Amino acid sequence: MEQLIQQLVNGVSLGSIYALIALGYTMVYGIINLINFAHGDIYMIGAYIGFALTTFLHLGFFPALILSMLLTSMLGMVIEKVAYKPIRKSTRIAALITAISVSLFLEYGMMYFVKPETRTFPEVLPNKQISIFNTSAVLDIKNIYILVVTITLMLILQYVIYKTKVGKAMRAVSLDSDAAQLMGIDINKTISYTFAIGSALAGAAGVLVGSYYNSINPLMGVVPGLKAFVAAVIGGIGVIPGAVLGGFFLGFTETLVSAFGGSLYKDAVAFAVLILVLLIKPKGLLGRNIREKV
Amino acid sequence: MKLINKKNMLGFLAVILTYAIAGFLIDKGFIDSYIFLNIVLIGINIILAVSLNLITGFTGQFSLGHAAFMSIGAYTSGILTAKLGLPFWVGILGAALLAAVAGIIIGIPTLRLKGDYLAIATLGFGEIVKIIGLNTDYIGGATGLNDIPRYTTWTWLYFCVVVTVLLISNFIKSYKGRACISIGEDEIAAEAMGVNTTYYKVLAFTLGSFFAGIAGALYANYFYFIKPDSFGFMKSIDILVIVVFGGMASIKGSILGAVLLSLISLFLQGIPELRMVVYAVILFLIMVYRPQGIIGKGEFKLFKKRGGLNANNQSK
Amino acid sequence: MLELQNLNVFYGAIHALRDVSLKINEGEIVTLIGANGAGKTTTLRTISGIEKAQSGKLLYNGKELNSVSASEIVKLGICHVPEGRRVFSTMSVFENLEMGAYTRNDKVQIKKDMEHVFSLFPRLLERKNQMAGTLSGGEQQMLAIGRALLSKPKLLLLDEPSMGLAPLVVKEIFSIIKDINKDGTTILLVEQNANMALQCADRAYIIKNGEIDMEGNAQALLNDESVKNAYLGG
Amino acid sequence: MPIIKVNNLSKAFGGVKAVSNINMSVEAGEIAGIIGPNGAGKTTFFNLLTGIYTPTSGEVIYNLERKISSKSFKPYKMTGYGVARTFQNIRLFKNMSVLDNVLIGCHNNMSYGLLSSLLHLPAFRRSEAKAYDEAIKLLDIFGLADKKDEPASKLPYGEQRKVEIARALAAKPKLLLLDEPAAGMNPNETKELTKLISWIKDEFKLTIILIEHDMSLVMGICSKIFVFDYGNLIASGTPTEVQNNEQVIKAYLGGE
Repeated sequence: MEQLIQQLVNGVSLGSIYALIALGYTMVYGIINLINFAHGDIYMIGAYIGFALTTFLHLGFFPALILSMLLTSMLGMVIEKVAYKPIRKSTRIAALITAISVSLFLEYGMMYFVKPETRTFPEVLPNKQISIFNTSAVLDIKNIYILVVTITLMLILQYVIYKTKVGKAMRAVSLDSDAAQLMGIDINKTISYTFAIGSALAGAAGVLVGSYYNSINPLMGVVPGLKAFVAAVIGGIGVIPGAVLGGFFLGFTETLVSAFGGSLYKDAVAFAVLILVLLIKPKGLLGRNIREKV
Repeated sequence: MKLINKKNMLGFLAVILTYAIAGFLIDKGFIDSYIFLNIVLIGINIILAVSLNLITGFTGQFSLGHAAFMSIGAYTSGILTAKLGLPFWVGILGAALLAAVAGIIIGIPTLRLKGDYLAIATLGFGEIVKIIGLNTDYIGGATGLNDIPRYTTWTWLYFCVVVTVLLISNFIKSYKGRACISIGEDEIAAEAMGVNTTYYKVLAFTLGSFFAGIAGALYANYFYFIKPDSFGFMKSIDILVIVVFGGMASIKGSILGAVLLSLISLFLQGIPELRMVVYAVILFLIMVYRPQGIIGKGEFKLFKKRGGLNANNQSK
Repeated sequence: MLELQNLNVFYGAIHALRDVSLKINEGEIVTLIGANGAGKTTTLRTISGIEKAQSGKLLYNGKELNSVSASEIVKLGICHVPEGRRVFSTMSVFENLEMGAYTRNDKVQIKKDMEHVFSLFPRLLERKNQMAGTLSGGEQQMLAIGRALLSKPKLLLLDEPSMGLAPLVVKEIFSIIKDINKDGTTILLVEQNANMALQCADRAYIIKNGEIDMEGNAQALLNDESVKNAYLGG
Repeated sequence: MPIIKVNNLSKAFGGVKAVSNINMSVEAGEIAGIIGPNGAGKTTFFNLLTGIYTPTSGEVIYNLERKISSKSFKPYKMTGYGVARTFQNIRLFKNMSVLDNVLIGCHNNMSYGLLSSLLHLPAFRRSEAKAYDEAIKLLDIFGLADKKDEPASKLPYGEQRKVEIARALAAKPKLLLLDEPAAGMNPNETKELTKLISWIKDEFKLTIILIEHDMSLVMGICSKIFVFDYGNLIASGTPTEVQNNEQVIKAYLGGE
């Protein structure tokens, strides 16, 4: 029982991280139909920026978080302009391989600059633990930070997407880019904004993970990147609430599997759940089915 | 329609001659073991690329899990030859059959999915296979399977490559192969002409996996040692890159692509720190400047413009 | 107001428009009719900047539009209501209309124009907060036109507004088109329903296999025997 | 004896009825035309006849002796039931040669095993040679034999339409469904096509149902016409009957 509660607490944090990364995946897919494999690496770079800011400039958690989000959002826009814009009209396979090449470039380019070894993230969050209901299960203050930051960011995102002009343009472009263009919406700018927002969320996730687990390395983005992507697909890729749902769903599933002694297989379970969901609902839990017109 | 004519007679002679000359050079030591190792890698990559081309290039089914079938083949042959001491031909055949069975098992449910979704499901399948490998003690878990006898000789390699290329080329020219190509071109029209698309997709998947299994066996029985990580997501991507680089739905392209990309990665070994960075840049340049591949035929279904975005019409 | 001079457009190898020339004067309703695949939609897409012409000139009030981006063209006062309506299905009716005013910043005037659109299409007001995808075909067409009106177009391009609609609804839409024209908006109407289009228009062009086949006064074409046979169903 | 019978057929998409309560039948050897404004449900109706959509209610029956009902329809089974079709927006296999396109039409009439496919055994050669001859014969009829090795996408529009019809005929259907065969053709091509359609009907002993906008084609060769509007069948009968039907004039010809 205590084990279970503990794992649920961990599940919330893990789910938050997945959800934040998954949001970026989903937004980018929604707008340009591209599986942006480099997204997990933006998260990694976000963590490194956070690391540099806190270690060398001795910034606190929040300034580091915000600066890191700013820088990753710029990185996201640059990647879109340099790498994805030239292939926007090409085929799915070419686009996918391009995304993978960007991912490799970021991973190994970063490795060249910061060296492959794991770095220790400074303790920027208060290290305090609270016992839950007088059991041995503990709630780390960090868990609360993660949850609060995640929820705040999601609320802001919700506001941006549904209430602002830019957000509405993003939705319009992802629903029907041709029609959006006819309304005078500048598609290139809108896509840039989408990358910026998605990348900022990934950057935030990077800083959160760095300060939670205290260790970062240049390949740290690969597995969470894939998992967040799985989460986005489970929720219904291109659907924003789907990414959040998928992220938490995957976070809980993984921690529960670990709780019942299957930690070695937890990654396999994530993928098995993915395949299962796709078989039952081919467009994800909240995705809409669109039939090809004959 | 004749089996033997002038053209394939010449081809036949060329195949025999290449085999004899290379065999002679290896025997006499003109081709040293380092060069031979690279020849083995090229051969294996040809089999993998041609077999994936059947699935992705011809039949239009986007797979990101081809390395998983290779790994099933590698472990099967490894177990059969190392643990059970059986001869190599049993290892190869077992590897191919088991990989084919895996192809059917994963094919039947997932082939209902299309495009990116299928790609993701096959990626997931590949990861599952890898994780199971990592956690199975009988085959060495994460440390891998050791002491596999080195049976892969020039003869075996050459034979397997030729058989793979020949059989898949033949298949493509049969009515079953035509049905597969028609699915890749237009699934709805193919169905309307009486093609049972599910059956042919599974068939292509199974055949492709069969040959990937053979590639796995050759790999295991050349390198003594295999571990699950060698057959991960990146390996699947490497194979896909060869297919796209060579040209979708072109067998010649896959062969050429396998040779060229193997050579590129050979040269990149000279700059170990920046190897992957340069590789990434090369990939990117290929995708931007030659997305149809070396021998590209034109717009295939997976080569179709992506959904509804006409954005960069306006960018000059 | 708008002039196309020897416009050529290709889709890959397909020569979709061949030396198309046409003219629209301020205040007119001009219709472009022709069979499926004749190049009607391509003509509109080229005017609104989604397709680019390989050769020829596209002049709007004397200004060349060939290299102007689609979003700039909207700002210049040309708005295109696409074939098949293309409303943003999971956005509300109100949000769809807001998207129409995307290029504008004059909030007060937008509000007034919004009210004007609601007065033209009272049914949209009733369904203001409904998802656009749940509207009927006719309502979606009204929304698509209303959305375009909110960009304050001087020239409105309409692509098959009658498509898939019941005769009564078609009548309603066409009478609104006439009203919009009376309010001072010039209209280029692409239609397959040649009869309806010719009755509503001042002048007409007939396009066939990417070439302008005939042009003239709409009433005259309506009575032309060859046009009757080919497009009016004999 | 009717070759096809449609009973109370309806299809709804998310509550919107695209086709509602259609009752009709077509006699063997007839050419029937379906007309109606864009979006009247004609193509949806074709998709119901070919198993692409399953009916919301009602059924379609082919071959009244064997009673093949729409309950057992699957798109890939239709050629086996003797029904082949073309598509409104031409769905050829673009990168395949003209010949290969037609050979795909022969798909159902070919059978040899996987081993023959892989090793090109005698069964392969026999079956392929036979199919090749049939395909060439069809291409000859359409005057396309000299273009057999060209990729289908390289052909002009009118010829692509013909290849699509040849491909459908290769499946040896009894009932041929043509979805706007004259779309995008000029009047001369249409005239030629009209002749061709009635010729192949006799030559191949077919029943043909076609959707068409071009009145000259429909009125010229159809013995029976069905008029769709807003998902309903509003009239049916001979060309003259339909042309004089008040309701039809109102709905289809735009009304006065």
